[in-house]
Amino acid sequence: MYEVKVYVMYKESILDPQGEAVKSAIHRLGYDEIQEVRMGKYFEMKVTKKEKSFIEKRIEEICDRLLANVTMESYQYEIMEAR
Amino acid sequence: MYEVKVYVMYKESILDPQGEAVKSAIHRLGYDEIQEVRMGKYFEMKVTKKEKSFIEKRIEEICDRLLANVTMESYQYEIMEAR
Amino acid sequence: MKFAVIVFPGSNCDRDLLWAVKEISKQDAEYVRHDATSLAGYDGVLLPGGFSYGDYLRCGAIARFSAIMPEVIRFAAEGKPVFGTCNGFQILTEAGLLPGVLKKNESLKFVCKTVKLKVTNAATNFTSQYKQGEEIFLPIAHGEGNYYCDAATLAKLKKNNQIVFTYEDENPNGSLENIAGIINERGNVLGMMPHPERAVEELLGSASGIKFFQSMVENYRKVTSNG
Amino acid sequence: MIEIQKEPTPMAVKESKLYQKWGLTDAEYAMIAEKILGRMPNYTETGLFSVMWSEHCSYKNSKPVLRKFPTAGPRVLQGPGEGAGIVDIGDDLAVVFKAESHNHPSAVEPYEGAATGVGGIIRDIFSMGARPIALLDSLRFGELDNERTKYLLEEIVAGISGYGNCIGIPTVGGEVGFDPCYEGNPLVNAMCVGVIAHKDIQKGQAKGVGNTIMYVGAKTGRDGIHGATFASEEFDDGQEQQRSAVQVGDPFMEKLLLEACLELIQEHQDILVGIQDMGAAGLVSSSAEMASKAGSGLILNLDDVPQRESAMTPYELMLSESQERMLVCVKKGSEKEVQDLFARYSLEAVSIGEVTDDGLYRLYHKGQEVCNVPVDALAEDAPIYYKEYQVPERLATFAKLAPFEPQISDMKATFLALLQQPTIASKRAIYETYDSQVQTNTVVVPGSDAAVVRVRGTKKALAMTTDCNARYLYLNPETGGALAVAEAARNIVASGGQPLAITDCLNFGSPDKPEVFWELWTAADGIARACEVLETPVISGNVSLYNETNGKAIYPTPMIGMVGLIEDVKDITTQEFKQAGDLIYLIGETRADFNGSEVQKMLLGRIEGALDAFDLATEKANQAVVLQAIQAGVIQSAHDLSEGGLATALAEAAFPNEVGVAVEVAIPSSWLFSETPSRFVVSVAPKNQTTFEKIAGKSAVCLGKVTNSGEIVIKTQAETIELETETCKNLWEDAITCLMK
Ligand SMILES: Nc1ncnc2c1ncn2[C@@H]1O[C@H](COP(=O)(O)OP(=O)(O)O)[C@@H](O)[C@H]1O
Ligand SMILES: [Mg+2]
Repeated sequence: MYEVKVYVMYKESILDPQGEAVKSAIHRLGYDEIQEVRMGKYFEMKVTKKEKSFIEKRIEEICDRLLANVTMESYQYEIMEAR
Repeated sequence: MYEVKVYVMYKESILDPQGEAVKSAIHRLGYDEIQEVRMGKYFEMKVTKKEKSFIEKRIEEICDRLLANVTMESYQYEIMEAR
Repeated sequence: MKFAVIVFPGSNCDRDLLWAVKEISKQDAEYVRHDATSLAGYDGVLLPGGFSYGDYLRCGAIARFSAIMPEVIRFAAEGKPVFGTCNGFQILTEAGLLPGVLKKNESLKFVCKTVKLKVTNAATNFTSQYKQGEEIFLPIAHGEGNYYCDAATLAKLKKNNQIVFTYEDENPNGSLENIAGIINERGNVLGMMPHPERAVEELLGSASGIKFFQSMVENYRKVTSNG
Repeated sequence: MIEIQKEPTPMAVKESKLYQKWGLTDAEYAMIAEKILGRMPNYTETGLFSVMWSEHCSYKNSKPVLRKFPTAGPRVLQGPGEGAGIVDIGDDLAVVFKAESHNHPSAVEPYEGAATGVGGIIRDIFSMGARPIALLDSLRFGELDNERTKYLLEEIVAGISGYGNCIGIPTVGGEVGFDPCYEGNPLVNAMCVGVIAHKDIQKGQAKGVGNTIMYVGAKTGRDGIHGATFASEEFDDGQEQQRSAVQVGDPFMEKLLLEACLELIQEHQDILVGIQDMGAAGLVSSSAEMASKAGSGLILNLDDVPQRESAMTPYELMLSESQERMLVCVKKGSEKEVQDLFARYSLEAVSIGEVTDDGLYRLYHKGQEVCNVPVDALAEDAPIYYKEYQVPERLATFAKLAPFEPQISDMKATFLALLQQPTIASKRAIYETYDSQVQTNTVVVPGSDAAVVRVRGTKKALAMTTDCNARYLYLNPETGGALAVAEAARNIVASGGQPLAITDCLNFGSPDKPEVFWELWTAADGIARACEVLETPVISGNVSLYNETNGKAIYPTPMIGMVGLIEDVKDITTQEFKQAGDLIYLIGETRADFNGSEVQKMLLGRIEGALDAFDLATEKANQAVVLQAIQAGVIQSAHDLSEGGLATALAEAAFPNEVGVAVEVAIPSSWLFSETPSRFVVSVAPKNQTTFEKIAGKSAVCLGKVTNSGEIVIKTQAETIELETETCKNLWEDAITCLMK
């Protein structure tokens, strides 16, 4: 089995009001060393073991079609062998 | 500067309706190899360079107090030197 | 004119739309389930507001893969009228029938109130009963109605007169250029965040949505009597 | 590898007194073992008894209190006892409503606690067969001067809007109050209103030997295990470990469940025997109640219960409070039909048991019988306690105090400050996050006295409100209880409605304290007295006790939810002044009633003193005048007077259209803030003056006029107070948002 992690974020050019709100809350709590915050979505998946390259292709498809709206979001993923 | 990544997820025992909805959607699209999906939050932060152990303590505090509701969520984080 | 009101799991303004076209505008209208695969016999398609699939991933992101959607896309490609309000608008953008995206409201909060809008293009098949520049009041109720598109898309929207409604006086969600509703280039697919179907009776505070549905019906009559 | 922990033997349960941890007393345990079973209950059985006999499920402490309430009336079709009460509204239609508290879960996890509270009350309504048409909420917080309270407010409101908006039921009204006593123990009460055709009315019953019990909705996890007993325990700052079994709401699932259940009820009457939601104490409470009500027995096969987590024990399966689940009893042989129906909503319906006629409640798990007890013992036979009560000491002190009279040197400044008190300030920032218009029936949205929702297909509409001024109850629970009902009725009447009936949430501290129990006992007397006079029976409700933090109880807070009938939508009335030139009348006498008032709280920093006697006959007469005048079509606006008195009411009526007001009142200035009950401000078009005055007689005094000056001008015996409407409005509207920053 694989464990797959996917991160979806607004593209850099797009304002991230949630991240901004979190940043101000962090500052209100006095943690001034935090300079920037961006907020996104995180998915953990368990995936049946098949050829790695196949899984990669499939995960990429899932991200493109469903998990991210590529007009405004970008994504990254990691595929790991599950222990 | 550091780059910090924080992942926040529901604890295992807790119902994750979002993850469930995404999983069914993935299955409807025919990606049957995806067995489980859990959905959480992801934060990327830029942090002023200070002693690593100090930053670690601070990030943990921020997670406990703000980013995660430890009643029902668990979190992980990574601290990296920014390139 | 016969309307199809598409019902996705989690739609919750489907009844309101049906009421508005059937009881108020006195047109034929039926629910069509998300898992149906045909729109044969319908002259217009309405995508209702609500929370399709709970809006658990992104608004409209899961609904756009419903079995009925390829048929909606085909219907639109034939030049027939397709209208989406609120969640319906979000589904249309996710499905690529309209450009841009709807982000979370700038306040990060859901907002429900009646807002002032300007009809910035009264020459469409959905707005021809309004006067150009007319100010109308329609309810909004959404958490993610903050319209966004890139500069090139915006330029195109402007050039083709595709911005149909804008918020006046106050921008309730942070949307780009106060955009409340847009139409596709061909002029047969319209999406908007406000709810015209919630404004069809004076008793409920406003009737300025009636002309919206009347416009659709009038233009359908014109097309069918000409052809 | 999963390690299966061995359950303690019956003997070990007894000897370790494990049952005590679950809330059963020694005497209760002895009663179960000796009188009911004639043997020691096993681990699972002990667990079932402990939740079923908790206050939350059995009302063992509050039953004697609830017996005081009038519950019958010519229109009542279903009183307390089922999922919700039902009142006839004519045309073969009825209104179904109930309120429920979710205080403890919301204190622990505010978003999910509030959300699941809304989800739970909605299930109570549609399980009766009614389509939910409206939600209301009643909230109490500590003062908005600390981060925790702000966080609680933000998250609780988000939870309510998150659930209600998603499922598509408009949240049309409610109330929010702030007092230090709620700081560690916020109150979250939600009310749901539904409409039903008489023929669709359901009962939660399981009868007919061999009929099938089916489970529908979400899978069972270890959510909220012991939530019911948890709700009956008071809070302690150190109670961190309770925080593991948080229930997460899934409004999308509930929307599917709602539509599927209504289809089953409306179109498959022939095969449906009974339906009930799984609320507190989940599967055990719903199934035991369904069987007990019908005098049947039940066999359940726990292996068939859909499960989200692995290795769940019978105890966990039965006590889990996973949300969005329903139990239905259907005719034997119709299982496939039910499965197909639910499948069309992407839901699974699973047969998990059958009805028997032996009155026994039997559970099987992995081939073993894990429970075999009389079903009535679980659902009916919990002991009833007649608690001791004693008048709280504070009342003796209060009785000795001279009545409070505010010393006000600057009326203008005091008034502006009062308008910004969070309890008085506009709640727009809150209710604007609720979808109040979905279903397109909401005629009066939040912001007026009661919300009004029309009934499609008729000329009728329903007015609804939630009310309770707990400060009055703190000073005098009996009078305060009556005042809460009267205020609710006043709001209904001001909106053009005839009050029909009430529901309630009795939020109190620990009944084990005689002083708290006395508050509950006498508050119920007051509520009962008002309900009798105003002819609004209690048709449903909920009790939430043990609302304490570190041993300190909240104010007695019996929230009253009321629904009224408006026969013709033309009678719908709102609180705002409409037109310059309209005459302004005050109905009801004004006295120096400052004890428990907002102005006392603001100036003294606390409330104290005694309450004046409250005359229900005057209340009823004044309400009758307003309703009669509305129905005669001679009233432009009507607003009841509550916190902040006459001055506040005039301002609130002037705000929406930003009109001016010019009035003269022959009272001392400070009396503008007096909170004498039974009063209304109404406006009347000049052409209707004579008709109105004839109806009102001596109960109404003309104070002056609505103007288009944009100024509120109030002349008292001593001075003239002048304020700009817009300035006042802005301060009033932004106050809560400012405090939240
Ligand atoms: N929590 C809330 N949810 C929805 N509406 C609310 C809430 N709190 C207050 N409101 C609305 O704000 C208006 C004023 O409320 P309130 O001051 O409690 O009125 P009243 O004193 O007449 O009972 C009402 O329309 C009420 O429904
Ligand atoms: Mg009122």
